[in-house]
Amino acid sequence: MSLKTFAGGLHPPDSKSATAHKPIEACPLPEELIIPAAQHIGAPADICVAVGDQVKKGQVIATAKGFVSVPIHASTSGEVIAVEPRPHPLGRPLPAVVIKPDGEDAWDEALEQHDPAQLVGEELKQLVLAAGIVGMGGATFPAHVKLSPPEEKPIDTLILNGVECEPFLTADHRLMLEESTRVIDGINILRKILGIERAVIGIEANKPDAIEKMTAECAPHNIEVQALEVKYPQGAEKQLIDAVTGRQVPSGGLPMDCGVVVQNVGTAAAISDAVRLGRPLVERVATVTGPGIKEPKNLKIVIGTPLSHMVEFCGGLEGEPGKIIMGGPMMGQTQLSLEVPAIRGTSGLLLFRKGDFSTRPAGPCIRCGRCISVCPIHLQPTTIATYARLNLVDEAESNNALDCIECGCCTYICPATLPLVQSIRHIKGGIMAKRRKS
Amino acid sequence: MKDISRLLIALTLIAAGAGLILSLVEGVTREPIKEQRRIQMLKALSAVLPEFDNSPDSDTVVLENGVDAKGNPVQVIFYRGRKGDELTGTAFKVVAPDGYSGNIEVMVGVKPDETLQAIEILAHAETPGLGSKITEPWFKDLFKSKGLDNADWRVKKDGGEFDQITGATISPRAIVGAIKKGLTFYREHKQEIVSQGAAQ
Amino acid sequence: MVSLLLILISAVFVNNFVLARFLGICPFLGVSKKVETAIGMGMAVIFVMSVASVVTWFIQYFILNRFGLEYLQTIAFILVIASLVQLVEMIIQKTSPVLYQSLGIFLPLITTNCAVLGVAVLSIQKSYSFVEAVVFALGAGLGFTLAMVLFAGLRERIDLCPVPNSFRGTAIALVTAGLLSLAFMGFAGLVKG
Amino acid sequence: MLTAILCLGGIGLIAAATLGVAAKKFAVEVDPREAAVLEALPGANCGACGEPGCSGYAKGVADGRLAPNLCTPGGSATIEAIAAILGIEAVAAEPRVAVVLCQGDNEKATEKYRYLGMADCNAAQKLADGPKTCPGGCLGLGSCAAACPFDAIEMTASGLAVINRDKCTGCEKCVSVCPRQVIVMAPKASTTHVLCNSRDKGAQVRKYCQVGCIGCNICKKTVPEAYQIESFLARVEYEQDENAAAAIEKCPMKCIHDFSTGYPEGSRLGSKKAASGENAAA
Amino acid sequence: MDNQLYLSSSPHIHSGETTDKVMRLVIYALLPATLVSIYFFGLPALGVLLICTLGCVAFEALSCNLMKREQTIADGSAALTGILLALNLPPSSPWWISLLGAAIAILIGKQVYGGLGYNPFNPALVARVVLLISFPVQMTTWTAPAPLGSGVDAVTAATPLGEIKTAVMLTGKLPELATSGFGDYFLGNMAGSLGEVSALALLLGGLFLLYKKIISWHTPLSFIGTVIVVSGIFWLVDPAKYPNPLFHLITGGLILGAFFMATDMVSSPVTYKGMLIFGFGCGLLTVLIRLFGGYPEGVSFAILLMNAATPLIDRYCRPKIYGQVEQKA
Amino acid sequence: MNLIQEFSKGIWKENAVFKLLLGMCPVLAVTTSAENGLGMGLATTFVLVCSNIVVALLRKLIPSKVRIPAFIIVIATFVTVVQLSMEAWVYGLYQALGIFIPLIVVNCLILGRAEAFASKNPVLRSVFDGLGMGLGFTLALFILGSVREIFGSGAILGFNLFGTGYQPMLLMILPPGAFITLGLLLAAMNKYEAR
Ligand SMILES: Cc1cc2nc3c(=O)[nH]c(=O)nc-3n(C[C@H](O)[C@H](O)[C@H](O)COP(=O)(O)O)c2cc1C
Ligand SMILES: Cc1cc2nc3c(=O)[nH]c(=O)nc-3n(C[C@H](O)[C@H](O)[C@H](O)COP(=O)(O)O)c2cc1C
Ligand SMILES: Cc1cc2nc3c(=O)[nH]c(=O)nc-3n(C[C@H](O)[C@H](O)[C@H](O)COP(=O)(O)O)c2cc1C
Ligand SMILES: Cc1cc2nc3c(=O)[nH]c(=O)nc-3n(C[C@H](O)[C@H](O)[C@H](O)CO)c2cc1C
Ligand code: SF4
Ligand code: SF4
Ligand code: SF4
Ligand code: SF4
Ligand code: FES
Repeated sequence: MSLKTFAGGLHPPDSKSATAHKPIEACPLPEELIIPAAQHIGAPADICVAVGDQVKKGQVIATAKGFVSVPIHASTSGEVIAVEPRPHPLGRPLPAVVIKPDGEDAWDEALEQHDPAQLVGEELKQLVLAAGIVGMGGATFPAHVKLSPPEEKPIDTLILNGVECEPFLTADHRLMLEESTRVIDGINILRKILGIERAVIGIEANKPDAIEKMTAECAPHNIEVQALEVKYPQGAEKQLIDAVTGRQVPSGGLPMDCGVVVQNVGTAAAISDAVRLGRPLVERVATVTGPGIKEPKNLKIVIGTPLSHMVEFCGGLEGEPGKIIMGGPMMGQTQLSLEVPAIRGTSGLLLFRKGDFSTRPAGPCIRCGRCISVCPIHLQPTTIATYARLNLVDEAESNNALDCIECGCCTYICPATLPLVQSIRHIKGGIMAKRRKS
Repeated sequence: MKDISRLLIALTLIAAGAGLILSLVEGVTREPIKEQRRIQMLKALSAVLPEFDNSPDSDTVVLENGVDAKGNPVQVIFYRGRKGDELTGTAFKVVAPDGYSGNIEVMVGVKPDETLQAIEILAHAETPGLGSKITEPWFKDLFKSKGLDNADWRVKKDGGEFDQITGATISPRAIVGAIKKGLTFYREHKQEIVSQGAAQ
Repeated sequence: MVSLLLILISAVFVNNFVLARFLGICPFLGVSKKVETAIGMGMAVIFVMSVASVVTWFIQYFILNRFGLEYLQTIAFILVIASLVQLVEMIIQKTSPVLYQSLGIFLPLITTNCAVLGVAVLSIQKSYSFVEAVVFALGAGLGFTLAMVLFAGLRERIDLCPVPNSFRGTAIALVTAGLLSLAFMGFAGLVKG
Repeated sequence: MLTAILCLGGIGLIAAATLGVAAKKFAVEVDPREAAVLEALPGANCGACGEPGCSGYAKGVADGRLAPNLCTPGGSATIEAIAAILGIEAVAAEPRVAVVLCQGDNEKATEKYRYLGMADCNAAQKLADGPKTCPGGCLGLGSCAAACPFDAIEMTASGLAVINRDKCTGCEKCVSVCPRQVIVMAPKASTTHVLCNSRDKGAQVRKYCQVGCIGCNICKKTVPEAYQIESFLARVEYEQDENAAAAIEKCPMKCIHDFSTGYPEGSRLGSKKAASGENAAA
Repeated sequence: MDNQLYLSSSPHIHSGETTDKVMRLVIYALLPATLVSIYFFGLPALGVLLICTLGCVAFEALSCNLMKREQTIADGSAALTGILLALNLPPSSPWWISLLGAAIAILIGKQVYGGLGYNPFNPALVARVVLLISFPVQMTTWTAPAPLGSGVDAVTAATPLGEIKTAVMLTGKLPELATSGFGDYFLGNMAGSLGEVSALALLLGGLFLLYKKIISWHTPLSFIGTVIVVSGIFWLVDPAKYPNPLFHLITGGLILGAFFMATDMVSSPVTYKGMLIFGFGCGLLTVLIRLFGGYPEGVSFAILLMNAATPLIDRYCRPKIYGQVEQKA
Repeated sequence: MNLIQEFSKGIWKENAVFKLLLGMCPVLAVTTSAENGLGMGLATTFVLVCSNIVVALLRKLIPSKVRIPAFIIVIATFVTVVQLSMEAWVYGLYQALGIFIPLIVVNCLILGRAEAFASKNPVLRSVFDGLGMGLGFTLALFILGSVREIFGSGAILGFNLFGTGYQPMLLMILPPGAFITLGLLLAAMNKYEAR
């Protein structure tokens, strides 16, 4: 079978061997859980508990505010010991509910189980919303929004993102191997909500075991499995759609503009739990890895677990940390300390020591064109970054800065070690500000 | 309509005034300019002709020498210098079409014995500092007393006897070739050139 | 035919009006900050040069030469060119706003562009025939446009460079024009004359 | 001679006639202001303004798209004339200059983390609110210097923006670009400033900055009318600051500074100023 | 306070390919050609190489000092410019020509624009052409190769291209050397600039660069391909007057230009399509100048002219971005 | 502004070449030697002063609609006078300056001064303005011409400076040299002024 892919992109060393073969381990509960109200794209949820309240696992502790928002749930049972700003992955203290676990980890009895066969699409979608399901692929976009395409945009294909093209991360890989039933069940629910038949799981060819397993198990459900060339950012929505369907999402548009909805495999698994067990999204799989960690592992963690706790469970630090990265090395965000909690979008924790990453100062662009040749959107990153440096908003806009998916390919390859993505992100902010003004 | 007529009058008057002034100035300068041009001509002629006491610029013979690229006949003017009644030399212009950049115009002066008195570069567009060295005296002096029979009309590089200019062989080569052609033409038509209208 | 082609090539490349003959430097330096503007200016120059060379050719051969008024060449030409440009500008402005936006706005600048007068005077000096004069004017205009557009491209790029303070602005533009003209030296000798 | 007069006069006549007729026939409505500006311009059509000819520039100025000071041949007279036509107000009554209210450079203030990336304060600010521990301090990456159209801001070697008060025209570009609001506009006549922008409590400030204002009230006690303290940060009352300088010596953190005596120690401008001062004396 | 934790924007890993590494690899790729030139032209060639390279580095250091900018000699680009400049000079160049060339390349060609990455024209070629135009005598005085140890004295000789140009001007016909001796030319046994001579050594270096992905094939291929096609057409029209494509290929600076100078990324287009156009323009201009121009060799001018067109090429060769087709439809 | 200032501003502060960048064509074209630069500069100055006088005299009489053509005629008249006189009395220079003599007409400097200054000021002021501007222009041409001649021919005003060992740098007297030299001169001036 020939492997499908997209134009552009590159091959960073995938560095997955440390954890690819390690089964998912459950990480024990920490002393205290820090559950921020802002864990998804869109408006942060409204906190609805107070200090001293006793909560059950899965109980709503913050309610959705607006359409593009989801509720947040307690991820274990215990006492609310604080409601205050706490360090957040975004880099500054933000409102959070701090729960002291009572050790029982008791689920909220009010949660109902459902049989998806008995429900219609709309009811299922409400369950997805109530369970606080957001995209687990990293963008944490509320899933019910994606599942509500307007009438005039018919959907014909559901793509499941099992690519996991980020180096180091193996969470989705392990999930597909170990929890394929939940994933497939989630896919079936998603198909029902969308009212479509066609579903494709895209998996990069560097996970042959996952491809094999999913192919075998999907066959009875009429779900296609598509092996994809190993190339970053194969897992990015637009590139995945291009590779699987040959369609391109229009510039400035959404996947539904070309009849596709993309969900991460983890999202599918979470949806299965939300419907069958009525369980909201309170835990996820994350890879803890990198040269700065003693025993890299794939963990099942509850939302709100401080990173330091995860590190401890993985044998502690190896040397002095130089960079604490939440997520993968290409798209992840650096953290100020290990005291921040893992949130719904935390697909991994990556620790680098000083020397494991480049601290080379940026030189001038030598116009080598590499950034252009690797950009999966076919932008000219160097041009946009130059305009960004000089704050030329209009020029950057006319060079399609807003189309950049911030995949990081350009920065990775740039011999001048220019912070291209950062510059582009910076000017994107400028463009948005300008648009808001006018 | 009024401002248009004002406009008309103003511009016409100014233009006419300019015409007036200019025609006056032209009147004043007409003779000096003619004189200048004549002096330029005579300067070139006296540089290449042996001593004379007539006005060679008015003692001329015009011959046709082939046609140019567009098919028009090419006229060669021969200026004759005399001392007393004696013909001391004939000057004419040769054009070297194969210079480094464009035509090189050379005035040559031929003694009655068909050897050169001297040459003068009238116009050229050769590279300053390179080909333009053809205007230097040492180069022009190379041609003194050279004739068809006493010289090998090629530059040294091509086996002849004329020094080339270092790094710029093309310009001398063009000149040597053109003068050789001119001398040949002179020899062929010597009779007409010397005798025609000799009476005046 | 071949000679016409040679006149054209010579005027565009070998003896480029701006880079080798130094005509029309003011607009070359002034209106070359953006490529679009440079293209517009170039088109306007091509147009005016062609028209002006036609008119001045007739004036020279049918009026000045006939009455022995060669010395009035400069004044007659410039008067005609200035009025012509103004006339064309007015007509275009009235009849085609679109054309005016893309071309007309450049016209006033052309009055004092010595390249236009230069073309007219040069084609008389070189005793070009009527057709040759027109081709020459066209070539001169094209050469002007070529130089101008290349230069505008370079300047747009230089605008983004951290040029040392003392070179900012005109100084670096002139150095760049020099290097452009250096490159054009490569055409030397391509056509003689 | 007559032919010359006739010919040239004739050409003149024809030219004038066609132009006159054409002007009537092809008359186009123009913005009167544009016409007035055009009138005020030298009409050299030299292109120095970057526009295609004077009329293009006149249009741009009348539309407000272009600044009125781009015509080099015209000089200041033209600029004034244009300003008069457009009714643009002359320079503001009281000249104001920008002041960077921070002295905490790399040596005197601590960093939260080491920043790697684009040399732009706004970009750095997006990473965990900037590398400087002090939430109000200058980040030293020079966004303001890059934005200043008059080259009035210099970055010191140790990472602090310093404003050249002679070059600053008070355009406020730097104020709008600084992510930390550490630049303020103040009357040029007011030379005494509290160079700190931290609203944290004194104890906290001491932890991260050697020259930060701790809100100890000493300055206010010394010159009560000239100082005002809000959220642990002293500010000079620019309306009544004649005696503000009297508190400089008293400030325990040495964060009050008088620019009339030169620039703060350690800034490049400071040394430059001193040098030219020597020249003046010699 | 000594804070060891770094924060930065993503991504957090890097390919490890850096500017100085790129420059270093190009210098390695030029080693065979420099060695061959030293073999054929001996000490004078070594002298030219040393003066140009050291000169460029020194002027780079000087200008950084003058402009109070960070020192940039470590990135290797100045040294590379120096080597390439040397390869573009005749072995007999006097020391002051080499030194002046280095100054022009670095100061006028590069630093006035802000240094590495900003110069619109190829600095080494700017210097070469300035020298060629300013000092045509010295710059067109060539020596015949006198291989090391052969004991032969250096004698002046003409380059094959120069010789055919003179011959065609003189006789309208090609001399014999245009149809024979190709083996010698290929190895570098002919008169010419240091780096013009050995097509073989240069090809080795060029292939190394291609293999290392420092350069892409687009520019060299379209450059050389265009030269072959265009010169081939002329050759077919009149083989007595126009040399055959192979001659064009292995004499003169074509290989050096196509692999090392037209590929200077700073002064050439950034997109593949742009590179193809760039190479085509270089090839066409090279042949036209060689066959009809005043100069026997046209590679330098062709590249400089296309350098001038580079901003325009870049402007009109923007890649079509992902998702833009549908939007229009 | 008194007359002296009117005169002196053109020499440096508002120098036509270095500051205003007007009339660039002759500046670049004829400065292959100091002598040519001087000649061109003086010719331009003459035309400038004369046209300033006439324009200042006529400024009240000329309707504004035909202002420009009228000024151009005035200028062209003086240019032709210069042209004819040079041909009559300084033939060598006439040949060296070539086509750039008639092109004085379109020198933006002259029309610019006529429009910007002479048409708004009385005669005497206009004379001083013209003189200042013209001499400033001449100075610039002379400087540029000298630099180019010194490096390009190793001579100044025809006197050989360096002896025969010196290799003149031909580029300087060719077109690229004109642009580059002026660019470098401007940069040097910027540097000087920024001190
Ligand atoms: C403001 C906004 C609105 C969106 N609306 C929709 C939507 O209506 N339907 C949909 O399928 N996806 C929608 N998306 C989700 C995006 O298509 C995409 O899945 C999400 O931004 C995460 O993608 P990423 O992880 O590739 O960045 C929206 C995203 C944003 C930011
Ligand atoms: C550069 C880039 C790489 C991505 N890689 C992956 C990936 O490997 N796996 C994945 O599930 N999502 C990845 N995403 C996110 C997807 O674009 C998309 O948001 C997600 O698959 C949508 O599913 P979700 O909403 O269920 O998370 C990536 C996004 C970007 C921009
Ligand atoms: C810029 C330049 C200008 C040149 N100008 C001339 C010239 O005017 N006349 C000339 O004969 N050769 C000129 N040449 C040299 C010719 O190209 C050719 O190399 C030379 O004439 C061959 O002569 P040689 O055998 O003495 O080297 C010029 C060369 C260059 C590079
Ligand atoms: C493939 C390649 C080719 C290069 N070619 C040249 C060249 O021809 N001339 C030159 O001066 N520098 C060259 N450089 C070096 C560098 O790009 C040059 O110094 C910059 O142009 C200076 O900004 C080259 C570099 C690379 C990587
Ligand atoms: S420009 Fe944006 S989309 Fe393109 S490679 Fe860079 S980060 Fe990725
Ligand atoms: S990869 Fe870096 S050096 Fe190369 S063109 Fe892009 S920004 Fe410039
Ligand atoms: S004053 Fe503001 S903009 Fe300027 S360097 Fe400091 S933080 Fe940045
Ligand atoms: S940006 Fe404006 S206000 Fe700020 S320092 Fe510069 S001139 Fe002054
Ligand atoms: S002098 Fe201004 S365009 Fe020539």
